[in-house]
Amino acid sequence: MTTLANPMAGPTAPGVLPKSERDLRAAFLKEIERIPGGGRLNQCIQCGTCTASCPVSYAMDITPRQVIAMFRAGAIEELLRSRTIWICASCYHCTLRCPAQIQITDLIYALKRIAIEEGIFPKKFPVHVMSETFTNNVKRYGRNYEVGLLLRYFLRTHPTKLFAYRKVGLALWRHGRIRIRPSKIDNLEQLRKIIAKAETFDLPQETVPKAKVTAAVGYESIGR
Amino acid sequence: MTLTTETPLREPAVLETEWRPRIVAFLCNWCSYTGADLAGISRIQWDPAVSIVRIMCSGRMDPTFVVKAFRMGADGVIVSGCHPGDCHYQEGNYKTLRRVHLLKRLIAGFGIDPGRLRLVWVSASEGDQWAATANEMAAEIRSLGPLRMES
Amino acid sequence: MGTNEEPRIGVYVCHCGFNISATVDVEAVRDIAATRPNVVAARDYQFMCSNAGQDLIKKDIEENGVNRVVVAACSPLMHEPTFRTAAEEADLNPYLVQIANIREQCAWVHSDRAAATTKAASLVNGAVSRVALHEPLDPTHADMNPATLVVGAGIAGIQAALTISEAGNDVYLVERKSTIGGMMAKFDKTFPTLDCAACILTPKMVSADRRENLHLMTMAEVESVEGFVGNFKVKVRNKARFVTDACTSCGECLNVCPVNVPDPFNEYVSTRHAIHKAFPQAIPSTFVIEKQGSPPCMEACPIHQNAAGYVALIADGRFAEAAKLIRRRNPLPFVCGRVCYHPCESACSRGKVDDPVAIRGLKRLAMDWEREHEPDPQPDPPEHDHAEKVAVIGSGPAGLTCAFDLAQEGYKVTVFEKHDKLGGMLAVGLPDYRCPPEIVERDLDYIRKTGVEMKTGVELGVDFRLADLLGDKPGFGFSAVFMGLGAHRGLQLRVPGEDAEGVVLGIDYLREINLGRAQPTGKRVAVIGGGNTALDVARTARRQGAEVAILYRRTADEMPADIEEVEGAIAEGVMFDYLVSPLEVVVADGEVTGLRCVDNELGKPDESGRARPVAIEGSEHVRQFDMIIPSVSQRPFRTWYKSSVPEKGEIGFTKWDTLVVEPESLQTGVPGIFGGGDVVLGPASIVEAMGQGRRAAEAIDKYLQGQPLENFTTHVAPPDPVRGFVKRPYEHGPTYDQIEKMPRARLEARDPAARLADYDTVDIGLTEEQGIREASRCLHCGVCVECESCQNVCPPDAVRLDMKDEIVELEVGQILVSTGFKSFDPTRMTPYGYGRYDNVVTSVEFERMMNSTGPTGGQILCKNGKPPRSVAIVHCVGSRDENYNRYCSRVCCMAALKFAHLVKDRTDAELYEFYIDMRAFGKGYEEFYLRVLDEGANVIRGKVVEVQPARGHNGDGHLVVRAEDTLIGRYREIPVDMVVLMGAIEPQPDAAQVGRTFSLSRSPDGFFLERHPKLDPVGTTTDGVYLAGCSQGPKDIPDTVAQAQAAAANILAMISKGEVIIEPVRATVQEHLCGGCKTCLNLCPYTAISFDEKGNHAVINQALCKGCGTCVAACPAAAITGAGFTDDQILAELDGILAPIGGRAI
Amino acid sequence: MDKRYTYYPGCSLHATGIAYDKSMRAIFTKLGSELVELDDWNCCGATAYMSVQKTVAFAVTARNLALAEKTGDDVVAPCSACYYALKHTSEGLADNPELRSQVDSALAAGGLKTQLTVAVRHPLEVLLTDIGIDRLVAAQTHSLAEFRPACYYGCQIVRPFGAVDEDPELPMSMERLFSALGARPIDYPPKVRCCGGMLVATFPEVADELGKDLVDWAIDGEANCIVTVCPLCQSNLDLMNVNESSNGRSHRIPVLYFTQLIGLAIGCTPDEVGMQHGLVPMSANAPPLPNNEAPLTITGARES
Repeated sequence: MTTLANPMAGPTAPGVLPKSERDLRAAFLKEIERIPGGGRLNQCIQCGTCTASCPVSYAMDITPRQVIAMFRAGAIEELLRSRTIWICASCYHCTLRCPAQIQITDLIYALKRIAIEEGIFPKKFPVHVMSETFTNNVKRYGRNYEVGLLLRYFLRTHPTKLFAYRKVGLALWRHGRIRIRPSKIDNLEQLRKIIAKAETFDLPQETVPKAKVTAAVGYESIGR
Repeated sequence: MTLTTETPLREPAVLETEWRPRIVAFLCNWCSYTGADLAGISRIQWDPAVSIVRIMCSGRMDPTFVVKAFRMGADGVIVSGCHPGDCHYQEGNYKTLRRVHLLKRLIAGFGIDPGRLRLVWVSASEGDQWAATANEMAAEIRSLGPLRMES
Repeated sequence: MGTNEEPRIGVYVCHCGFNISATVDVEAVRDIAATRPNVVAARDYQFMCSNAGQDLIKKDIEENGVNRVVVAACSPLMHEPTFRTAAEEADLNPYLVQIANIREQCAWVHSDRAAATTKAASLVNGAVSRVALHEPLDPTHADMNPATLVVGAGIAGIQAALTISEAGNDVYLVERKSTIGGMMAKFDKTFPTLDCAACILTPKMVSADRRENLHLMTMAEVESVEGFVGNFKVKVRNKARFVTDACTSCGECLNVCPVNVPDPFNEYVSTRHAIHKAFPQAIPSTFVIEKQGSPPCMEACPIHQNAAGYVALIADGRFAEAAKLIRRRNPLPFVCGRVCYHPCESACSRGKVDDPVAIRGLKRLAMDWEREHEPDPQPDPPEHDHAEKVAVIGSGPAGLTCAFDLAQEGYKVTVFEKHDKLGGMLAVGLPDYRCPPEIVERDLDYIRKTGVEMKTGVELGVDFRLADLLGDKPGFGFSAVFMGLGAHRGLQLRVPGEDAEGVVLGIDYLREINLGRAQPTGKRVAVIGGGNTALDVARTARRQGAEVAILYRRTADEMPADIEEVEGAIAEGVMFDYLVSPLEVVVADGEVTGLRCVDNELGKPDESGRARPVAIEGSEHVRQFDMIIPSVSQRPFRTWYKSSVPEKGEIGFTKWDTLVVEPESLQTGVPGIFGGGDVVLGPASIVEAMGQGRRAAEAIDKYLQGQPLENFTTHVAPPDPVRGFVKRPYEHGPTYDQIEKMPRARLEARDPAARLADYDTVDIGLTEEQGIREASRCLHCGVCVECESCQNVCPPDAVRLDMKDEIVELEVGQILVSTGFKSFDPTRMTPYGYGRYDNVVTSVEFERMMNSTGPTGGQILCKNGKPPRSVAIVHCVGSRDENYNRYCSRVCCMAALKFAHLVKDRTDAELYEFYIDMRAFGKGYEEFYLRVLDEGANVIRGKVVEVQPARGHNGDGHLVVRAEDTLIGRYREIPVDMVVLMGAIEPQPDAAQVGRTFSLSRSPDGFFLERHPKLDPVGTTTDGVYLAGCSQGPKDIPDTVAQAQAAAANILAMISKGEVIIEPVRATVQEHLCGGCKTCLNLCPYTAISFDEKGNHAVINQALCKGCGTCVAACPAAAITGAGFTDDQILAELDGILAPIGGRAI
Repeated sequence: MDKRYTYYPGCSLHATGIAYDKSMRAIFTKLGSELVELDDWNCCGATAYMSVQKTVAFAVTARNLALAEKTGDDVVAPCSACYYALKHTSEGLADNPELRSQVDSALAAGGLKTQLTVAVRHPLEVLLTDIGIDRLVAAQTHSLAEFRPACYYGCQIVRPFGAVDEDPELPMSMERLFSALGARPIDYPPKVRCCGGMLVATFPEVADELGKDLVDWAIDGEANCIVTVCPLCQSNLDLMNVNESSNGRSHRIPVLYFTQLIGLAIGCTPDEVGMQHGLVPMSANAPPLPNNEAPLTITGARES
């Protein structure tokens, strides 16, 4: 468990957050505006229902409850540097139970989008590559293609880890559950046009510098 | 800080320059007026275009009040009483229901959009309901524009 | 102040600190107001409601000649009385004051300063225009009735009632439960002082009981409230307690009541009897019987047999009592135990779980037990002795029941039977294997003991005539006659060849065999029909050695015969052929050789709702039989009827030959002659006929006693008997699908081959063990089973099972509503596992567990009887949660700390408190919190989200609670043995209904709304109605008692004042304008308007008028004025509001 | 004979979830309902897309809804993630006019248009409501008496929409269904706890931990199989059978799709419902049901 509190986080002068934090806050508030009921965030009473309902909170360095507390404290950057938002398996249990009816899962999606846009990630932590690889797959074939997805993901992140998957791959192969060639949709052109148009509505993409991604390798640090 | 007719007047702070919608609302004393007070106590904001006239029961709402209100310059009229079955006077609100029904047809005959008259039920605990009603009505009247009565 | 005086208006604009002035430019409003006509003074002030503010007004009235006042401030509901009083003090009529609400309806709800100021100015304009037209009014006065109604007898109601009655006033304390004491009576200790709840509550309960002018009304509910402050008229329903005040609380009844149901007082954790007292110190100490209506089995029975009663007694092994109970309402118990078609079983709630209780089999068991153990049962001697003689014609079930009931009533009854055997259809219509003669004889024997005389071989129309009976020939001279002639005439098929030899009607066939006469039976017999008679015929013919086929025109599903009969017939080798209709009896040489038939298919439903059989074209065929027994239906004989009874009336018949009778009294066209059973109903069942016999007996009694033939009390089974309750048998018990299934006892049948050799009964009855087991399947769905055991043992004879609810009317001046709360039902929060895991309990259950009168005698124990090793207490269950209740329940933190202390005190368990925020706000509360911390409670800041059993073999049945320990930011799973859920305080489920009854508003959380949250926390918007306790919002005992005392003080103040001021807002008719159209008459909900025919105008009774103004609005001639709200005043206000706000131009 | 549905298999059902695809088609055919695969469907975007671009995520999914509107039949999506994404898109667009207009213009770029008129449904709900337990029982030919399934619902069919079961915290629909078919479902408290399938590649340790816990609950509860409604859950739990045990106990247990078990009950062969694709063979059998007891009635011999 890493320590949370950077004593220097939060306002630097009375009522003034550092510029970077202000920008993140603005980006976050803009994102949650698009989530129905996003404003309910303010109603959080810090009861920890989200953390306790979360099947993976034990593996997080910041609990879901603390995500909201850190937003309030003006420590979004620190938050984005934690593993928390990437461990979320979007199981929606927190959203279902939250006594303040906060859309926590959707807030975490919003944070993931900001992290990708701003290029702020935990150290040695390439998980977001998974999402990106996935979307590239869709652009390329119109469908997801499990083998390709995993191959690409591991090649971009942790090639040696692939070795560990050989047993699994073999078992699935034997039982007829692996498809070697990607399945493509017929009207790929149409899908690409739709994606291209839709992209213009999402927040301006400051693409993550390639170097930042490829340099980040390894994720052994996860544990209880 | 006192002022009598003898002291000279200051220039009024507020001067009307453009059209502001004027909506009068007849609210029964027991449910709706209390409900509107609750909106106030809860600081739920609603549109200042709406002004409230208190009557004891929505059943007191004489149809001529509505017609005269339009003639006096109101752009819209709201009538609000207790929910059916909850009337402080047992059944005044049912009478209102029937009257407003007829009134809508009547004002339509005068060339007034029936949307300018609205009947709602607001209980003493429904401050948010009252605020929503006032806001919806104000939005509606704004979209309809000023009422121009045919003489 | 005269009305013709020129108005001189003073306008006073309040800043209300910053409340108004922050949004509204108060000075501008003042300045604009000053420009309005007739305004002679316009001022603003920080707080107009303060003394200094009021003095401004008074001074202007006294010194500046102001004679109309407008105050622009908060809502009139808040300070209108204040300013009116100020005016009055300055000698100005208080109704010349008008309030402009610029706070709640302006400053607080708008943020745009310009717009808010404009609006405030408009509102003041309106008030100024209006007040100019105000006229002085004088309020009227009415006497204050000092009697007070207190609704709900928890600690709040008791406390207030004691205080008010102490001052010498009558108080009616109405409580819907059987005891006063409310929720507090369930508690063990109270926080923070740890007083024993009972020790401080019961003395108050006892005083409430003893005080002469405090009238306790338990098991009572207010049905309606009329009138207004000072003079309310209240209707209260006193629910039947079924035990009178004579009860000495000795508890003898507890030893005999066979019913156990979950005990609501112990939160359904333990059980109690149907007759009970909630807890030992309950007040009043009179016992009470819980009934959920009548048991459905009893309702469904035409003779209202207490089936549930004897079933419960059998389950208890009390066979003798069961038999006795059966006999009280059933003159033919042996017969019914074998051949009744048991509508009780169709209605039985157990059928919703698996199969109905075998009620008929149990009745047979009880009666067989009696036959074995009680050779000579004796009926009770009749209470009365009447000289009148009654004739009963026909000894079937209807006639016997009528005779029995009348004999028990003390009449002299003679039964006339045309056959040589008594019993009617029982003797001649039912084969012996179903209804053995010795069984019928045993029932007849008992009936004879009541003094009924029975004559056989005498036939109406042959040996005597109807007129003879009522005449004074020797041996006759009856005062009334019951005709239970039955329906013994079989119907023919109406097909060709039916009169051939070898065609015998089913009913005739059975009669001949039953009477032992020579009746040949063929070798191959066709029985036509699908009712019980057809089955009886077929099975009888089998016993006569024939091969038998039943031909029925529909399918097995539509067959009306009892399923037991069909099964028996199949076992005995009767063949069934469905969807066949006979067309012609084939006759050769005068003898039957076969039957020409046609096949059917099912078509659209007919009037009876059953599918109509439709012949299939070309399917005609012949089947070979040597005997045909049509058994389709029966009708009564009419051959006895020669002429009417002279000068008395006409006996009428329907087209089906049945008697025409009055539906209620069963009297025929001739007074004193009644009819019932098959002769009225057509072929029906035994028990339906008995029901009619019973009703006729009641009618005959009324007739002979000269009473009108109405208001009958004998039971009539509803046409569609209720099948138990909707979801669960007991209001608070498990649902039908939660009840464990248990197979129904099957009566063993003798081997079919042996059965065909004789006419002995087919079924072998239940053994005692089987019977007890079967009877224990009863769900006691009516709670009290009406077995009458308690009634039989009660030393002071206090039990009255037929007690009815009654309505009492009270007149009171004021009402206090203290109806309490409901504890949150945690089954709504599935993850907590309440109801699924044994040791997850609610806070109230935990209170009972710790109480020495509770289910564990005050010990904290898990379900397995062991003390817990670790206990988790979960705060905020259903409160502070948008999904359930938004509000904080306020008392749970402290109650939870109290639990923590008691757990620490009484067990060695580790204790965990899971809280979100610890609310220890009261006197001594924080100190108590610290004390509990000191005692070693583990407090974890975090909401529990889930309780699960420990997985598999790792666990020893303990539970795991999951929460985030938010102070260390870590997810935790803590193993515990017991979880206590601190459920929210919620409004009573019927709060909406109660609110309507007393004209109370409710806040968004559902609790009753006080008049003002700070300044009037006990009043309501309805004058004379007050609130106290948790019905107004969650609160603890000290706050509840304080509020109750406050309410009592308010009530006493009003009583001391002795009169109430009635607002002069009233309607009056200006007679000269009234056109006499009477439109207003029907509009007034208080019937205050009458019509003066002489003067041709409406008149309004000022005492009844409440000033709603509906009539004012409706009067086409504008002849009715509403004081305080005249048309002119309202229109002036409108005009003022709508006038443009601007410069001096105004 | 019955209703027709638009079938949206999603990417997994063409690969790791092949048994789900087979059993879906087999039982719908057997029950007389028609599944018509959506022509040229594209990936639903699952949840991964939502992390990257919001509007694109909605637009990609909306293309499928637009295509489905050509027939207007209800869309049946067996994969929980697809079900969620399609439903989330359908409801999200209906609630949010701004997003709707953006997605509309994106679709227009591809010459498509959506009115959001088709309903998005999960096969479990379709089987329970459109077909109903009674009809499934009536169609039963084989006994499930040997099956003691742990019914596992996972996340996205019960959350956040909760359209499949009354109580998202304690769904019972599969238990009711399989009890009616004669199986003996075990009490399975973690039935709605996430399996971590999403994290198999990114956080294998976490996924492994969650999967093992679910399998251990099933084994400790004496289940002889786990029944799932989602290809991701099935794969993740099935893979527990491959990985070495890290806590010294066996995690071997067959993991089935609910459609496979239904298929066995209504007379599909094990091959037809893809039993061969499971990593651990199912040991329990579904023998044919004995014929009903002889009917109650005896019909008299007919002579003419």
